[in-house]
Amino acid sequence: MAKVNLRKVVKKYGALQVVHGIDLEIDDNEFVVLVGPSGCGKSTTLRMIAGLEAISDGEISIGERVVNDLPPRNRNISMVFQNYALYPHMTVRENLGFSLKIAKRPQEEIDRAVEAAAQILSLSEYMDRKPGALSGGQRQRVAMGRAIVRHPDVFLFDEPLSNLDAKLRTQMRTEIKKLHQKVKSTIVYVTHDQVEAMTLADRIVIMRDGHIEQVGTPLEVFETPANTFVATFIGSPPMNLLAGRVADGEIAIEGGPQIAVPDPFSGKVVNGQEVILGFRSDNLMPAGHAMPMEGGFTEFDMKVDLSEPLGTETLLFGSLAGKEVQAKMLNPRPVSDGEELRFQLDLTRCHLFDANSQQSLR
Amino acid sequence: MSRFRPPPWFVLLLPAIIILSAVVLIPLLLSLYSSFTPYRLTRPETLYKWIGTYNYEKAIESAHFWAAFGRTILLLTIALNLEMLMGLGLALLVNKVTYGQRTLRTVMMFPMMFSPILVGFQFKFIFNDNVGLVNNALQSLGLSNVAIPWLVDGQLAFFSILVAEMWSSTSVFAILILAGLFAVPRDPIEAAKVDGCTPWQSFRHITLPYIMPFIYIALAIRSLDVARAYDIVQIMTNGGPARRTELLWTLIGRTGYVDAKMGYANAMGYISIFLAIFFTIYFFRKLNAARSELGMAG
Amino acid sequence: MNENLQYRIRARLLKVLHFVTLFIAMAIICVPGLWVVLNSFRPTVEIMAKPPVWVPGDLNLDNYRAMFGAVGEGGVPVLQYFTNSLIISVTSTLIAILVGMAGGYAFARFRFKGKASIFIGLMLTRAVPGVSLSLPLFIVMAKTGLIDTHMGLILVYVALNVPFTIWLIDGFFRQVPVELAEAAEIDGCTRWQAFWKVEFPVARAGVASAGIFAFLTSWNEYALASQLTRSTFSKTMPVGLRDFTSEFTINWGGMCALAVLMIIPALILTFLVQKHLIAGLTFGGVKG
Amino acid sequence: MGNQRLKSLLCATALVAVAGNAAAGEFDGVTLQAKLIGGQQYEALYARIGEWEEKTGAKVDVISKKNHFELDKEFKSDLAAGTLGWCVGSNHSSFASQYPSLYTDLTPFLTADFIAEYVPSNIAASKIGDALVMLPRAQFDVSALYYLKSVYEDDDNKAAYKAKTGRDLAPPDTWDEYKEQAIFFTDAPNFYGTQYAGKDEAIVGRFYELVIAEGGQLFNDDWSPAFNSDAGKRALKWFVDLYEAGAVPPGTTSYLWDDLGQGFASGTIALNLDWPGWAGFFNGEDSSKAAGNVGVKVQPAGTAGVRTGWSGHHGFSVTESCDNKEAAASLVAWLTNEDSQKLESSAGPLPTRTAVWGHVVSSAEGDAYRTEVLKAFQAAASHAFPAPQTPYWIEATNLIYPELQAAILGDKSIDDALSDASEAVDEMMQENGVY
Repeated sequence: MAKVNLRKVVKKYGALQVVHGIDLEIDDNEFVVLVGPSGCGKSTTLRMIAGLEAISDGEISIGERVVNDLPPRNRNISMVFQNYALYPHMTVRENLGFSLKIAKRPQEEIDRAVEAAAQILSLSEYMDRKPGALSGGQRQRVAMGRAIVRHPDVFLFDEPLSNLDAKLRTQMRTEIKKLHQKVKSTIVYVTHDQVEAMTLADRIVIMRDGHIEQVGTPLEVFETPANTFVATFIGSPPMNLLAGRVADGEIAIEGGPQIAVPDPFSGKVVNGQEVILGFRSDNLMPAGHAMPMEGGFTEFDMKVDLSEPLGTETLLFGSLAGKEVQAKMLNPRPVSDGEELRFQLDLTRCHLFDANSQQSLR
Repeated sequence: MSRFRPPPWFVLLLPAIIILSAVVLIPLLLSLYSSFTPYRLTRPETLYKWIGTYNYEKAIESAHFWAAFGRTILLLTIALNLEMLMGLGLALLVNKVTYGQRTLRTVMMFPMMFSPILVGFQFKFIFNDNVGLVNNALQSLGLSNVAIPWLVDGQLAFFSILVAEMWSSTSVFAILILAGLFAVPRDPIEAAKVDGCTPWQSFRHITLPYIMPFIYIALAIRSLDVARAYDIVQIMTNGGPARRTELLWTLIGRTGYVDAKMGYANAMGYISIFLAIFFTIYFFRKLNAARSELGMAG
Repeated sequence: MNENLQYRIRARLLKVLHFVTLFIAMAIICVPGLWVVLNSFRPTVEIMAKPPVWVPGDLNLDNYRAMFGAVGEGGVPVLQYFTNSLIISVTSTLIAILVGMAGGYAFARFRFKGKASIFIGLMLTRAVPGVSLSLPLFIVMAKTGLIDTHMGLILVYVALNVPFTIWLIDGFFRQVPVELAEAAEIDGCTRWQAFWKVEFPVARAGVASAGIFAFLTSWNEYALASQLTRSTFSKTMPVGLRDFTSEFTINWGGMCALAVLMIIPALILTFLVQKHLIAGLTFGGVKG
Repeated sequence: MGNQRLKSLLCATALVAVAGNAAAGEFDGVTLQAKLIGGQQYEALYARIGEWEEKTGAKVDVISKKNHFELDKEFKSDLAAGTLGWCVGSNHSSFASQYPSLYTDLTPFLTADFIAEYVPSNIAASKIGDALVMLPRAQFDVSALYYLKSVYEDDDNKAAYKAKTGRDLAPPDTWDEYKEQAIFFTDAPNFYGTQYAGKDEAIVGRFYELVIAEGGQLFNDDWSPAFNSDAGKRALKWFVDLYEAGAVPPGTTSYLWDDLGQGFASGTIALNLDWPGWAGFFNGEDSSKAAGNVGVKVQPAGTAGVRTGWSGHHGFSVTESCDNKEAAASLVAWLTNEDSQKLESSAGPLPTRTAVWGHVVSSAEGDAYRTEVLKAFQAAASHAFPAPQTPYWIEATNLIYPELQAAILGDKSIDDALSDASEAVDEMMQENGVY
């Protein structure tokens, strides 16, 4: 149980800098998810916390202890790897007990800890098999069990679910969440899957190109994305973004409708400013198939190019100002391709970004 | 028209089987036959005189033969183990290098370019007691003021041969084990580090089991090739002095070609073939065990 | 911070230690070899001098000049030996690889009775010591007129190398999924094309490493070559080394010069194949 | 039968001319295959093969050129495989008796006069029984004593030696004196009194000549071993004492001739019993540090008053299976005739023809060193005797030398070593049906 602090942490490979001085404070027992596209430096950051990569500059501390140069074994951490990294020549039992055996704990203690972990993860019937004889999900559980056994200060997860099929992934996600509740420990979790991030995290850290773009609770990052990158990365389908210019309290979408500047942004724009209007498909709905709009909204016509019925709702693909735009239809009825519908855009839930900095204008 | 059509695997193996029979099996049968005759190179007619197991009995009763036999096993055991350890060390050292590794690997294989016979001459001169490199160096550095008889003293001669043999063959181990190290996945090693292993512990518990198959492959290959040491020993000491470094191969070579007693030499040769076969099968077994340990059998 | 400093210092020290150990190891590997190279440029008096001459005072090409010189001036038909060695090693390596590829493919792709025993049996043919083989082999070769020909030695070296080649290549073909060839066949290849165009390229590294081992074995082999060659027509370089030994003397300087000539092509080849070599051994080795 | 005899008679008469001076076009279209000893010092002579080819119209095809040990191995393989299509082979008196069936008797192809031109003892050593199986070339080997002059001219040495023994310091004339001086000169590890070849046939040869010098014999007349005698023990003790006293380099038991030659040439060995072939090398500025400092003397004598003199010579032989023995014999005669021997001995080796000896001695006039060498070796040659002429000589040496080494290195006592060796040789001779 410990805090993890990253201060101005830099990672360079020769001349190539992959992590650009990030700052991050992770609280005791907090479940933090690092998320971002591949190559954003999230795994590197995790591996620096683990001590598997040396840091080039800055400082990392676990608990109150600076661990910059400490080897992994002295950091009291556990890690679950993407490929599980089970020891192929050891049985499940040996895999689970390995770290305790290395620490020269008495055998009974090892047995007890291993049994306990096996209980938690329902591994008891596979204890004498070797990893080669286990299924993907079972291996995943062994990998997690191995991490639990040590009672570490911090759990590190490096994309642990990416090798599982969709169904198993959902199931394991729940188990990890439960696990966190049971073992109450600091967890740093890396994934490129924003759904995983949203469902698991206490706080999400969104990274791009070695920088932290935004840190916040899942709802914060969803509802108030700091910039267009976060806006498109979090949430599915991604936020619609349309470029426009502010003119007299309205945003003129080039070759599209004029849309009033949404309330939260009204004092924050000046005439002639290049902006980007962002809204999620949940907030653009055909009239008659929409949620009741409480605040201001605007209406315009749009041709539907393609529709994807999902059952309770239908995803509609149209285009505005030459850009593809996604909308949702509640209580769906069949829509034929090319049909023109009247859409309502909920202005209270719109986002506005500066076109130059891409930062939110909120 | 029911013509026999051999299965495809047989057709594919046929060239190998034919060439090995022609070059190894037939000559071997010939020498097996001659081991039951008093065959003498200089008197071809002796090839047709059957004397049963006389040569074998003579070999089995010969103290010199068993001394050479024991010494050969001793040399093999020590050499193979030391070469394995040194090769392992070398591979680990090279594996850690990140820049210029390709060159280092080539350098590491340098001794493999040396024909064993050349290695023999080379170390014969290096260990020469009077003008040899080693004694010269020791004397020039003031570490010794006597001419150490490297190739004469029983233990030293054995040691010198061992050094030459190791110099020429450690590379084979190193390159095979290095290949093994390349094949070790990174994850389990990192997992071990995180699990609290010291570098030695992660080597001992993770890396080593992974490269064990490679080590056995190297041992098997080398045990197949050990007779190559014949050239080295023959040039360096030829079994002498006073039979102190006599190995099976030098004994057989001298009996067969210098004394011309081919029948007797072949009988001893057959006994030594069993030795080679034993070593080989032993390492193959170990190899398979190490593989199934990692779940790689089949 | 103190703890960190301690570990940082330890890491530095380990790095230095690694460098020093590596340097010493490489020195041990190189010195005896480079000593040969150095000696090839020195006159025998200086090599054999007592007290030793540590700083070479007289480096020259005399040994090389003599080696390439005419008969009677210490000349050795070294170009002829070189050509022989090259023809024999290259041809035998190529054939060994072809035969080994067929055999390896058979072991990797087909199931048949007694597979394991056949495999071990093939391997064991290599365990036969050259000494026990050389005379009967000589007799067989003499009876078939293969003595003192390139062909004779090529056959012997093919046999010597086939077991190991089969082993490595077998391991390699196992790495190539069966589906690959099947996919190629569905794409319109014949069985043969599927092999050459799909499976072979994937296994190329294995072939390369088997090749380099086979080449080095043939290039350096002495015991059998000395028995099966007679004249300059077929003598290989290791046998040629013996030209520098006569009843009473060893021309060590000259021997070193020839040795250098032997080492260089092998070294170049190894360097070129280096990358494949490691990959080849890696995959060839583990599974199988 | 009569026809056969007539034919050889005809050949013999034809060869009267051939022997010295081959007749033109005599062997047109004949190709002879030859296996010759290779090595720098033997090569010069082979240039004369071309001349013979021109004269006779025959062609010589050298199918193998190796050093003698390799050649020996090859001959044995040939006998085994029956690959005996070749005609002319290099031979050596110490090896010749191993292959009694390989080479033909040359007597029918040569005139008695021609044979008489060779040194008689060399001809005797070239025979197996009555068959003349080889003609000696100008490569006669017997050892004489090489020594460093400076060691004997050194005043400190002289005084110290006098004080120690009461005798004047001079190159030794007996083996006991030799041993004494060798121990006296030694200053290990930089300077040794002497050295000896310590393995293979070489040490047995040395032992053999010392046994003779001590008044003993290596073999009895029936070829049973005779060296386990007082003479044999004294002979072996000479080796053992030198080694124990550290008067020889400690590696001496692994030395062969090249090590000895290099050792003496390095100027760190005072006394060295060695072959004539080295004379030039030892005194060559390029090859030897002892150059200008080399003295040569007839080899010392043993307690029986007999000088050592184990000798051997190279020669050429004609195979029994040769299709064209006349041509082959002509070639062999050509390669060992007066001109050939003059050519070959001009580079240093000793001739085996009486006339050439005279020629060599007279041509060395004015060259003090060369004259000293020749005088010493002429004296040495007069005490020469060949290696025991049994086909089992080499095999016997392989049984004897490890025992000699064992005694020298202290693994066994002299008595044990000799009795073990004797027993092994006895068993080997019986097994081979010698007696």
